[in-house]
Amino acid sequence: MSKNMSVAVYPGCSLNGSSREYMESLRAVLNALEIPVNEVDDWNCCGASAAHNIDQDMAVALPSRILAQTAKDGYSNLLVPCAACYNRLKHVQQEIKTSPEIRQKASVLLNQEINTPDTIVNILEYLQSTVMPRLEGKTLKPVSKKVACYYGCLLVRPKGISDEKQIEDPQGMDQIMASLGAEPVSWAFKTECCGAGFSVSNTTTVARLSSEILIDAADRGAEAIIVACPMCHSNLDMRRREIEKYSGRKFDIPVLYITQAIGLALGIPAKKLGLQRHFVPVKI
Amino acid sequence: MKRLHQIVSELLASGKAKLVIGYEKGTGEKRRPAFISDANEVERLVFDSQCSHNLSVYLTKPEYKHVTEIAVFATPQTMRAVVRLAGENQFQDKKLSFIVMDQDQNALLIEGAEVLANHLGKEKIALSSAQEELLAKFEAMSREERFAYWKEQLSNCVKCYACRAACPMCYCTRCTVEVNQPQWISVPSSLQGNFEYHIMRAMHMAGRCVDCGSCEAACPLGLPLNIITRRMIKDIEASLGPDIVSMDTKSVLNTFQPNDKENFIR
Amino acid sequence: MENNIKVVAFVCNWCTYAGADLTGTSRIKYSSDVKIVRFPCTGRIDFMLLMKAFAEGADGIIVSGCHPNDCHYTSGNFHARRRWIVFKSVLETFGIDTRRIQFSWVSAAEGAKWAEIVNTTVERIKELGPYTEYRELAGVEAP
Amino acid sequence: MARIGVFICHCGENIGGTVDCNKVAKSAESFDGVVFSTDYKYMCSDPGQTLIKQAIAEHKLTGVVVGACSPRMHEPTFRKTCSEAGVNGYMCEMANLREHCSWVHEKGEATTNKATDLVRMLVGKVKNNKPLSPIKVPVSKTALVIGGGIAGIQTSLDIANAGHKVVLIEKQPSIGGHMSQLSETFPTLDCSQCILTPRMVEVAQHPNIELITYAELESLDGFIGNFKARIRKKAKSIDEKLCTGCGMCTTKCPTKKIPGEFNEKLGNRTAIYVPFPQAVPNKPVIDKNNCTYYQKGKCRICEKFCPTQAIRFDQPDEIVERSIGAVVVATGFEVKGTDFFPEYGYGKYADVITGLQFERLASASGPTLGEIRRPSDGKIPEKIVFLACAGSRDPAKGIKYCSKICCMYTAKHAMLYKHKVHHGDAYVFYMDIRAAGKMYDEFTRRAIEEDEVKYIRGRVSRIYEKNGKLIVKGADTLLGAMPVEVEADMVVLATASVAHNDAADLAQKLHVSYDENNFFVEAHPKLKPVETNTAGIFLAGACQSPRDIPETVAMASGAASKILGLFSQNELTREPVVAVVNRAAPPLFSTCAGCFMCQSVCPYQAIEKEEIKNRAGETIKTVAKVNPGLCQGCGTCVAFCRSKSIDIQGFSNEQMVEEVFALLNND
Repeated sequence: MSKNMSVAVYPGCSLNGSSREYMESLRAVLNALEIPVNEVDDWNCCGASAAHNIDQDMAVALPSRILAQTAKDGYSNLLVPCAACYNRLKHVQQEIKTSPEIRQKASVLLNQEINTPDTIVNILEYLQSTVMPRLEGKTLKPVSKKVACYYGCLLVRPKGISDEKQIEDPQGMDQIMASLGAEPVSWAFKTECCGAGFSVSNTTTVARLSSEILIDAADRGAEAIIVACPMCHSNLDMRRREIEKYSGRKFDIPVLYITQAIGLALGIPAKKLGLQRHFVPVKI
Repeated sequence: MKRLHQIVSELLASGKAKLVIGYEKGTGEKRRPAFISDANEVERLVFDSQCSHNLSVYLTKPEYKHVTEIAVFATPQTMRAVVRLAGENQFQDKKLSFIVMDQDQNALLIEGAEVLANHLGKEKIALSSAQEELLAKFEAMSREERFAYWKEQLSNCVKCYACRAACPMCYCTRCTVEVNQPQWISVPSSLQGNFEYHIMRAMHMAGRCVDCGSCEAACPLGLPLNIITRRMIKDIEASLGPDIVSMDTKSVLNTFQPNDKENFIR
Repeated sequence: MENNIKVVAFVCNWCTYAGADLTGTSRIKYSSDVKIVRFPCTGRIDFMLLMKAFAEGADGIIVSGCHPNDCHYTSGNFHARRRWIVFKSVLETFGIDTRRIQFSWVSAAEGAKWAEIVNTTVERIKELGPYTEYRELAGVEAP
Repeated sequence: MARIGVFICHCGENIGGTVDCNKVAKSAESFDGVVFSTDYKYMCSDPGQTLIKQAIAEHKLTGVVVGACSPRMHEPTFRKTCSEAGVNGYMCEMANLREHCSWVHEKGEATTNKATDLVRMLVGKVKNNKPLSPIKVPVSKTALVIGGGIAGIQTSLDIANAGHKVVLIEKQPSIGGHMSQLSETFPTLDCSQCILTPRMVEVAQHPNIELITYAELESLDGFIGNFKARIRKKAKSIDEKLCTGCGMCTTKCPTKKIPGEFNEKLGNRTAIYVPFPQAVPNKPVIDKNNCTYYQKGKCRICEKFCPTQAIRFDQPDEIVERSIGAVVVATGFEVKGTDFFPEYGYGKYADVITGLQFERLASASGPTLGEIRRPSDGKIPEKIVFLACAGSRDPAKGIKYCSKICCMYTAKHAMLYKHKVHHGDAYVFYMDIRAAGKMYDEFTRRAIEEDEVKYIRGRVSRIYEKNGKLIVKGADTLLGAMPVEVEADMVVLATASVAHNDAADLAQKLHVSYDENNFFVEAHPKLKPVETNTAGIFLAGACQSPRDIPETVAMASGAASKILGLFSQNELTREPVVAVVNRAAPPLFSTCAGCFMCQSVCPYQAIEKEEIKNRAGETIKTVAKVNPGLCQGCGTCVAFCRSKSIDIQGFSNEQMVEEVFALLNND
């Protein structure tokens, strides 16, 4: 695949740190489908939610440098698996495209010309446009489980950034899981907040919000929760003890990344998908 | 030439034409309009490729107001002008017949402007190579260059109004330049007055000019008047659709489409 | 940036004039370099009046009326739009600076849009400066 | 020589605040043609007008320029003043120093100079004005009322009872509008049908009212006093003269499962149907989209059973023409459906319904005969939640305005629910309670205090279904925005009142302006609420903006009174702003070149051919002539005419050029 057709991947800090298994499963799936995985050369932190609370210039400069690095290597398409990074990069791309002053300020801070790849896609758009068509031919090991697809608050919002039609009832992951043989459950907490950044500073809030999510998923008979964002995964999986303590109920529903689910369908061994890193054991 | 004279004599004899407007030999190889109403002057008439005047201009002149039956030698340009003039109700009280040259150069009689209308070819009037070249050069000019070009050209115009007299579509009994309450066009041939006059003339030609080039031919100072109208026709065709010559009174400026295309109105 | 410039606005009575009234009642401030001339309809605005305005010292002209389909007289604005399409091309042939003419549709409910159009046009005319080039034509006598 | 008087108004502080009126008056004295110039605090007041009259007498003025507010406001006032003082009204012009100058610019020299320029412009125009007298035009004394809801009914009755003819057209098979769908009406809870149906019958039986239902306006031409309305009578497939309204066909029709519009899709109806028992006219209509015969060519059972053979399957649409003097638009409003709200389930939860649907549940003639039952399983809800401001006051959803009636009908719904389900719990999530009418606030207090409706001040963020219950997630801002969750059996959304989706098309047919929400725009929000900018076309009811029944009836009578004023004279005087083709002494007769291309420019077909004949009767010349009765004064022909042979009174070529000259020659 020629360079400008191929896609660069921006992992971001969590896909190399606390959610390493998200990157491992993504890499495993793409290798299985002979799609080259080219990380953005010498990428830096995207600033996430911290930057734009503290310093507007930094919040623009950090993502701009990532975009510049991607464009420098000639990639026209940038995949950003983590929902928070995707939000920041897409937001800044729009800002530097629409206002010359912001673009000028960013290029002064980074003393290099800022240009950006044409499109930035999140994991769902990329899976639907590039990965799923390649699966048609393959014989899949059906993931015959009832799954609750959890999109979280950032993957489909805000309206200006994401072009999701049904913000309150998205279907992207549901369709992918259905084509893997799973049975997506219709439930009410697809885009409710899991507590996000309060995971450390205000754990009880995370416990309360996440337990509501797990209670609804469990009551609807979900045997696994599918996510596409490291923050959602860590709150629903890592904080499971606090959730169980808060709600007084026991949940052994595992939390899987969408890429891990696809990996399982492709028959990739659990180890390569990083399933062993989860707090809640994945018994498939 | 025999066939031609025979037709004209018959027209005069039968009274179908009280006046025949044709061409006769001018100085050297040139041709000039001829006005024949008596049978034995028919020999003077000629009709060949040298004839270029648009004789339809005489059909609306006050001098021939009282003559109803008129026959005219019609070149392609004259035919186009006659059809549009008929569309503009100018021949209400006229019985016209036309002598045209068909492909193999012999004379053909056509009675009535309607018949002439469907005899019209679709092909456009070709520009001379000099005019084509000037038009191309003009297209490439920037706004400032065009303004300077016309400042230089129009500084020669003395507002003799020959172009108005030669143009068949300029048949108004009183032209706007003669209106002095309010004084739309300043009388002296100052550059501003000339700009205003030529812009007004172009606007009055929108959707009506038959591209016969009489205005340029008549201009004593050789101003490139045909560029103005030819360029306007091209622009109109680009934005509002093909420029068709027909008997229809509906023309560019007195009709509209609900979705006329433009990109400059906010 | 030249700042004492004159801009004339030819507007239709039913929509843009009423829109400008609404700008007034809503106390939205805009540049005082624009003066409004009232016409019954944009169909009534003669192209020669625009040339008269430039000749008499206008540096910029705004022509505004009802949106298509909203015309009080059904088709006045449609005919005006056709006229401006032809007139703009004729002016461009003669090298007249059509950036100095702003055509727009402003309805009786668009007070804010009127102020915005006035301000942006005045800004553009200030950058272009006074239209002396056209006015000087009057002084230059033909030979 | 023109003797012009200039009168600058301070308009209290409105102009005086930013424009130095005295300086403007002083500089006006030096204008060519001005013999008197002064300024005064309130020109439009009685003393102000007396000042003008005295000045006219004293200085023998021939023209007047008043520098004050917009001519759209007081031009008639000052023109009347001048004509009372002996100066022809059309020799008086106004310079707009308020809306176009003092209100929109900062105080300062530039603003005063602009005011001076505007006055100089109008002085230039008045020098070229000519005295004009209004045109007399006959008035056909028939009113067209579009829309048969309470607004249209009230207007029609007021006009008809005053002895004039009315043509009332209604798009639905029966008149009654949304009011006929209501159960009881606030604030007195009297039954809507009981107060409405007598009026509907009165309309049907009134000798002066021609009622045409299942009909829409096809086109409207002409102008005030002389409209020509073409009305499309959609085919009912019934011969109304033969049909006795016995209802046999509606009982025998096999297609019974069509969700009824009248019951807001909660109950079903047959293909040949009468919308509701008290429908006027009480005759059925065949719904072609669902009738098996029209769709598949079989059945015709209604034809077999019709005792009077009144069924006409081949009946075509019919266009009828009426000559009309004035039009009242009374087309009413719509309410948003539940599918408009993603956060409340995109309309897929059967038990989340709109206020109108609740009216049908509460109505004795409704699908549940007045019992409050859930659409999903028909159970009586033990716990019900009402949501005020569903869609209204929500710029993100594109509806910025308050729909005005929902606070009242939501309190009413809660009250009706408690009266019918005593042990039930009713919650209302609200932002503010807007109950500003007579006895309105007392009504809502009664709901809260006597009927113990629980009002929670806060918005609802989401509603979702969980094992048969509707979980309503909201907040209570009076308790520190504490999250509140109600497990409800049924939810009623007080959805926004919006314009009909074809309101814009009707506005364009009538040449009436409409705002960004497609509500029709009144001539002046305070001083002319029932008129539009188009002379002869009036507004009544919610088509202008959401309003309740008392206001609608008052507005309907207001529109009717305007029309009765119009119909009180046999002739209508019309602005003399019309085009005229010039005439000259023989042998020229007119500079018109007879091309008649102007005819296709005129939207009113007001330009005719005039043959000028000599004594022997031979036509010398054919030139254009404008019929002053039809010409509306748009002036498009004037700007089109290449030989400048047509001019328009009031905005003539001379006047406009002089305005531009005076405006720009100020230094």
